[in-house]
Amino acid sequence: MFDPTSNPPPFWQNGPAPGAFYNFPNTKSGPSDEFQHSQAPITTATSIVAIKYATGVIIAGDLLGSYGSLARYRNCPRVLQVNENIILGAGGDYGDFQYIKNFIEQKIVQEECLDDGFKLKPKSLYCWLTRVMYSCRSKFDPLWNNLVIGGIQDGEPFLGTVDKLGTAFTDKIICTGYGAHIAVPLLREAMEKNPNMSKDEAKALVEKSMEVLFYRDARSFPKYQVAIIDQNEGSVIEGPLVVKQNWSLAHMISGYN
Amino acid sequence: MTSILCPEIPKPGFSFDNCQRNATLESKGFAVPKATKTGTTIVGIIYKDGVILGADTRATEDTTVADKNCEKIHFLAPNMYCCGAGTAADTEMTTQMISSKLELHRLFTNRVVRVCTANQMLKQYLFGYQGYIGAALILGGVDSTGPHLYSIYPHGSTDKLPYTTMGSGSLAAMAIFESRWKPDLTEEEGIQLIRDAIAAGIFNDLGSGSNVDVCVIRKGSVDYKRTYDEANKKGVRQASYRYPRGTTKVLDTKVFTVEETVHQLETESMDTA
Amino acid sequence: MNMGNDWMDAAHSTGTSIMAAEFDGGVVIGADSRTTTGAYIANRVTDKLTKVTDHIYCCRSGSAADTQAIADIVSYHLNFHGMELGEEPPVEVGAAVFKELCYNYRDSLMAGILVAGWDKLKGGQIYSIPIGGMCVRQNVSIGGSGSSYVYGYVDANFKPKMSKEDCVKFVTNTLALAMSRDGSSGGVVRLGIITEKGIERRVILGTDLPKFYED
Amino acid sequence: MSLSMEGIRPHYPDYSNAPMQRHFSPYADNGGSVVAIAGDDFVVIGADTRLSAGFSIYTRDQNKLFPLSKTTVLGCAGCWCDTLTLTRILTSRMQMYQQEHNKTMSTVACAQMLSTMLYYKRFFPYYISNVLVGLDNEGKGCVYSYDPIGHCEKATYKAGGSAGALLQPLLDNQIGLKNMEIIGDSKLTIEKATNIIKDVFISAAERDIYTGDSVIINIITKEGIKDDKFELRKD
Amino acid sequence: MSSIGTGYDLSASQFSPDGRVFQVEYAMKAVENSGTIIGLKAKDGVILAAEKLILSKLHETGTNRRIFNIDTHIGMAVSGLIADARQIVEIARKEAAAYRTKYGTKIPVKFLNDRVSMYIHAYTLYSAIRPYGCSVILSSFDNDEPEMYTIDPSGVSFGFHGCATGKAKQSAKTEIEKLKLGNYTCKELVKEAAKIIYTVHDELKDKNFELELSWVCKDSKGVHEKVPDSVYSDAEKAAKQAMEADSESDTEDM
Amino acid sequence: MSILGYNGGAMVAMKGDKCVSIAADKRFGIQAQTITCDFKKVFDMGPRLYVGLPGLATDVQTVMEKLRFRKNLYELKENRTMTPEVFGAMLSSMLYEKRFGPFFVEPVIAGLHPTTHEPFICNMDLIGCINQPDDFVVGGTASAQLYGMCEALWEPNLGPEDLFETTAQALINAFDRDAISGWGATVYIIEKDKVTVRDIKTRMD
Repeated sequence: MFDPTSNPPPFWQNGPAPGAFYNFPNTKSGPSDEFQHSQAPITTATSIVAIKYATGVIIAGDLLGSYGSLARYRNCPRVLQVNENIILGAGGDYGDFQYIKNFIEQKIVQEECLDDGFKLKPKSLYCWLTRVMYSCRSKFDPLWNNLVIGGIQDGEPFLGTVDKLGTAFTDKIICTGYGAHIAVPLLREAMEKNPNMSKDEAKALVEKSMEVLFYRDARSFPKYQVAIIDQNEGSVIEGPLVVKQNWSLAHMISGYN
Repeated sequence: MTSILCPEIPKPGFSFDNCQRNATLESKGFAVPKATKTGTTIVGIIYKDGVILGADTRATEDTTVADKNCEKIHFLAPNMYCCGAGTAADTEMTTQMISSKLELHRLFTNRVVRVCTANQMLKQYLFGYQGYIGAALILGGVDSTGPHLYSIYPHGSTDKLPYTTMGSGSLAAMAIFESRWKPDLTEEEGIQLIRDAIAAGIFNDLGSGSNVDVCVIRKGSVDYKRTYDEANKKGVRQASYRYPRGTTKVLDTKVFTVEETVHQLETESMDTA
Repeated sequence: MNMGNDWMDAAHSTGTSIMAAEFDGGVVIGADSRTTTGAYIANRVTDKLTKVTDHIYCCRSGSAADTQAIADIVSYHLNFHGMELGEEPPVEVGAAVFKELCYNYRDSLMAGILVAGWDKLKGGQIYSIPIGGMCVRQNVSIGGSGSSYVYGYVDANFKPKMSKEDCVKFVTNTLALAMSRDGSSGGVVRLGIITEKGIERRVILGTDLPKFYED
Repeated sequence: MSLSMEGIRPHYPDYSNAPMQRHFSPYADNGGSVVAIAGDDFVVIGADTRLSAGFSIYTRDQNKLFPLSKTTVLGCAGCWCDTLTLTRILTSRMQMYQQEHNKTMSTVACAQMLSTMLYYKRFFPYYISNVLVGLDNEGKGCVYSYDPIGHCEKATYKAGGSAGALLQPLLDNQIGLKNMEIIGDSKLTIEKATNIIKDVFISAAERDIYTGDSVIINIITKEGIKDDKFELRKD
Repeated sequence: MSSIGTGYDLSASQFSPDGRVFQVEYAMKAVENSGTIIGLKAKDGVILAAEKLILSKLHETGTNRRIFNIDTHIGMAVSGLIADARQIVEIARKEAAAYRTKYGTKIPVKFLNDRVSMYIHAYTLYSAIRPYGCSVILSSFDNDEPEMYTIDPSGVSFGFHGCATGKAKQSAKTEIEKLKLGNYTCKELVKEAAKIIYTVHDELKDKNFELELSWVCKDSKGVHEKVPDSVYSDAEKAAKQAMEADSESDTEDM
Repeated sequence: MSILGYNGGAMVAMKGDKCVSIAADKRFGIQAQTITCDFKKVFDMGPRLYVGLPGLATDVQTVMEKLRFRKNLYELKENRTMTPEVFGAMLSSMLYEKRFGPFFVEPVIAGLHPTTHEPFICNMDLIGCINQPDDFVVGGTASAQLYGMCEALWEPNLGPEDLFETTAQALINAFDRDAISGWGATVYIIEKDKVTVRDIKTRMD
């Protein structure tokens, strides 16, 4: 009934071609049946920073939707609670994200309709999204997103990611976009020193990463949201939080020589 | 004595003799080979008493490691060093050439050359080649006006900063600086910060690897710590693969004996009259 | 091999918001502080206001390498010329030298420059030299990639003969607006107020920038 | 840096009016190497655990060995999204076989099936170097290697993946005993095979940027599959 | 039902000479054979209650439900042939999902009611198919507005304040009419609903039954759900007490 | 395929205990077609100095001539033997001079210092970036295979005899997995007092 991987029918199906009044069946005229695939992201969101700590998972993402280099939409939340067990963050094309969000929500409604006491688990969603993304890429019509799925399953925190090709993996630290280059080194270093981080330590670390990303990623924004899911405390979405900034460095520089 | 193969005195500067031939070959579908690149993480900071430079030691050719322990912090002048990223030959040759120019400049002016002079020489040289010389440099040094740190991009633009990173691991290293750098670090803190930044590049960027080189430049002294930290050790082999002699079938053996050639050079005292 | 990372092969560029405005007694120049390679911020505290002579400054936008080279060359020329004249060359002359370079090498340069300064002949002046190498005097001028977002604001709010502080406020507001909309601009606002007495430099940190509607 | 003169002109995204054409490639090279050695009554397979793309390490801890049955293991390196899909289909095919025939598919049959499955995607192939190992019907170790479109070759040892070219000659020499006039103790034991796998991975980690972090080794005998793990350099 | 079909009752696509469609009437008969369901609209929500008859001693409590979720904000109680009813539930869910995909918001229950009625009605028009042997009650609480509809096998649908179908529909309706529905909140009405189901249950004919209660109201934040366990047990207790009181008064009367 | 692989060829040099080795295959081909099996790629540049030039055959010979000329000129002018380091630097700057129109060779140098007899090996890319490690250097179309072999086989302080076996085995097994190199090989072992040149038996397919 609802196949997230199938293409929508061509726009203005069976309508008259431009300049024509009628469209008779079985006559080839007007736009061909070939479907033009979207090959580039339009309104984009930048990095997602996610980390798994001792008893839960944190996912953070800022609120900016960039249109090329224009900071066009400044209230685009992209971390969400899927259900009590799952949180999700997404970077990349915002339209594709909304599409994915919609069908995840629909999936949750379906599940609630069954009302059998079972709840979607993070690994299932992760696996399912991998299939969705792979199936879209195989049709050369990718969903241009990086998805980060966090949650609690069987009392254990879970963190996994899927990209637009359907490349999926799980790790203790997952960052997408520029975060993969800038935040990951910070998080890996901290994780190595302190493998069993508490929630507060993890939160402070994510906060620091968002600060550094704001300094160095030209598509970032100082307002962000954080989704936290914890074994003991359930899940919340915090924010919008504001990045703490330090610009005192600017006073030290004058000229380029 | 001039031959076609080699003129007696080669013309200075680049030679473009082969360009047309190579372009023809390329147009016939033979890809131009890739030169060794240093994927590289290079960094520099200003600390309380001077400048510290750092670099990893991996050089790559596509996805294979061409050199596991190459030297990326180049000597420019006794008070100045320069880290290089990009095409390995370009960084090597560019710094060598500027180094000799700086030495001439020192002899000419009879002063310790200032860092800004080196910066200006480098940027003008690189700008002249419009980015074709793929050298991204971090120049650090101490002169009469204090410590200075510059980053110089292949197209010839420069930035003067108290901390900077370059190369493919620059983002990883910059993340460390942005979270931990503060003004007036002590030497010990500075070296630690440099090490951490390079290590971030080594471990998170596949183009960077092997060891950490550090160079501390203070007023009047330089401490070049080659292989300051061996971030990664080669694994220990389980077995030795030494072959018993005679394993390889030899078809023909020729032995040339080499005589000890000793040149007796008479030392002549220089005519200083 | 670029491995798909734009920051590894895109050129160093000051995707910028720069601005200059005349006021009663001089000019205010201003710029953001972001230098980008692709979407990576290679320098977040760049100084894009470059001194040419004591009373002539330029705001640089475009390729960092090109504009720095131009500024260096012009600076050399004007200081040399100043020695020949025995006094500082007027702003108009400075602008002419910039234009000459930018026009003659228009096919190989990527530079949009605002030349601003003060001289005793014509007071505060601003010359805009965009890519292509034309040169025109303006009372207020903006440039760089961020400028497209604030032309309306400038037209609506600029008034000739403002007081110095009003003008500073106007420039700060304009740049803050441009920086908040343009991903290639950002960081701090650097200002220079050029009057008869020379230049007064100010920095407005990212945290102290005026706030506008954000949603 | 390419030495060619074209295309080096700087690109200024901020000042460009040209439309940005972003190319979509359905494949990614996620690196990784697989080495397998077969003996008389055992087979050993090892794969590194680094999953990477471009110059980034996605994760340092990704098992690339997929046990398909008690006597069959598949090692995959290459495009990870294809690997995930292929192995998933493969396991379900194994299960279907089990349920339809009430017996586990033999390694030999599995090898043939994999070849067919790969060739089925001849014109949109799975971009993976596969090495399938197991015990054959007589209990002898066997190694099958594949190209991305399903060409299958039976061997006693094989190296594949990003460091395949680096590793294969040493196996030729040490396991295949090629080019040697004097051959010492040629008996291949589990221990010797495991050690050689460890050594070749040490060599590969030195020179191939996509191989590193650690190696997971599976030793398959008639008793079942045994795991071993071995650390490599992390840079 | 005084006359029998005399040949006009073999197809849903045929009227009898006196203008009736017997197949549809038979379908309604099917509904009347099943357990009673009732729906009550309170000022802050809608209660659905079902008398689920238990035919086997081995029945597991909580299964074979007669009240379903259609979307988060919509519930459906069904009576009649349960297999037919499940089909209707499925159709309603698809409709709700399709609406959500297409318009991005929750489906208004009025619209859902129209769609489902049309669907059921379509099955009364053709000779090749038989009408659905079930009636359903749709409940929702959206935008602070309680709404309730019933649809019967003919495809006719009405909005109601209180309604009942199934075996004891008449007596249930009488009971409902005694209530001043507009005055109740959902919390209070749950007990009444339970009482009605207990009252109309015919212990002589059907031995066992299980009470099902659901609500969609302010307290449930507009979500259709089974009433919470505590509310359920309170309601059940109240109903049982009322039954006892009733039987006592009955004996007194005698 | 890059132009460096037009003619094929594999080369390796290793450091041993007071000795160095350099070895190369003997094939000369045009892409997949083999022309001869006695093509010389390693040239002596002094009594204890050898240079191997894998790459485009025409450039191999041109560069060799140029090198020999420059080296002779140096020795005539300076009246001293060229040390391997100087030779390397000379070759490097010669190649870098052609930065924008390079010769398609990736040289390998092996030798002993004329007076101290210190072993020296290095290789460089086609525009003269020197790489001077402590263990071994490789070049040519089978370089990936050679890297793998040498990383496993090389160990410090090999004597001339063992160094020969190691070098030879590394080379043979490596080029057996490369379609465009092989067809015989020559191994040079350079010691203080002698140079041993061995032709070794390999597969000829």
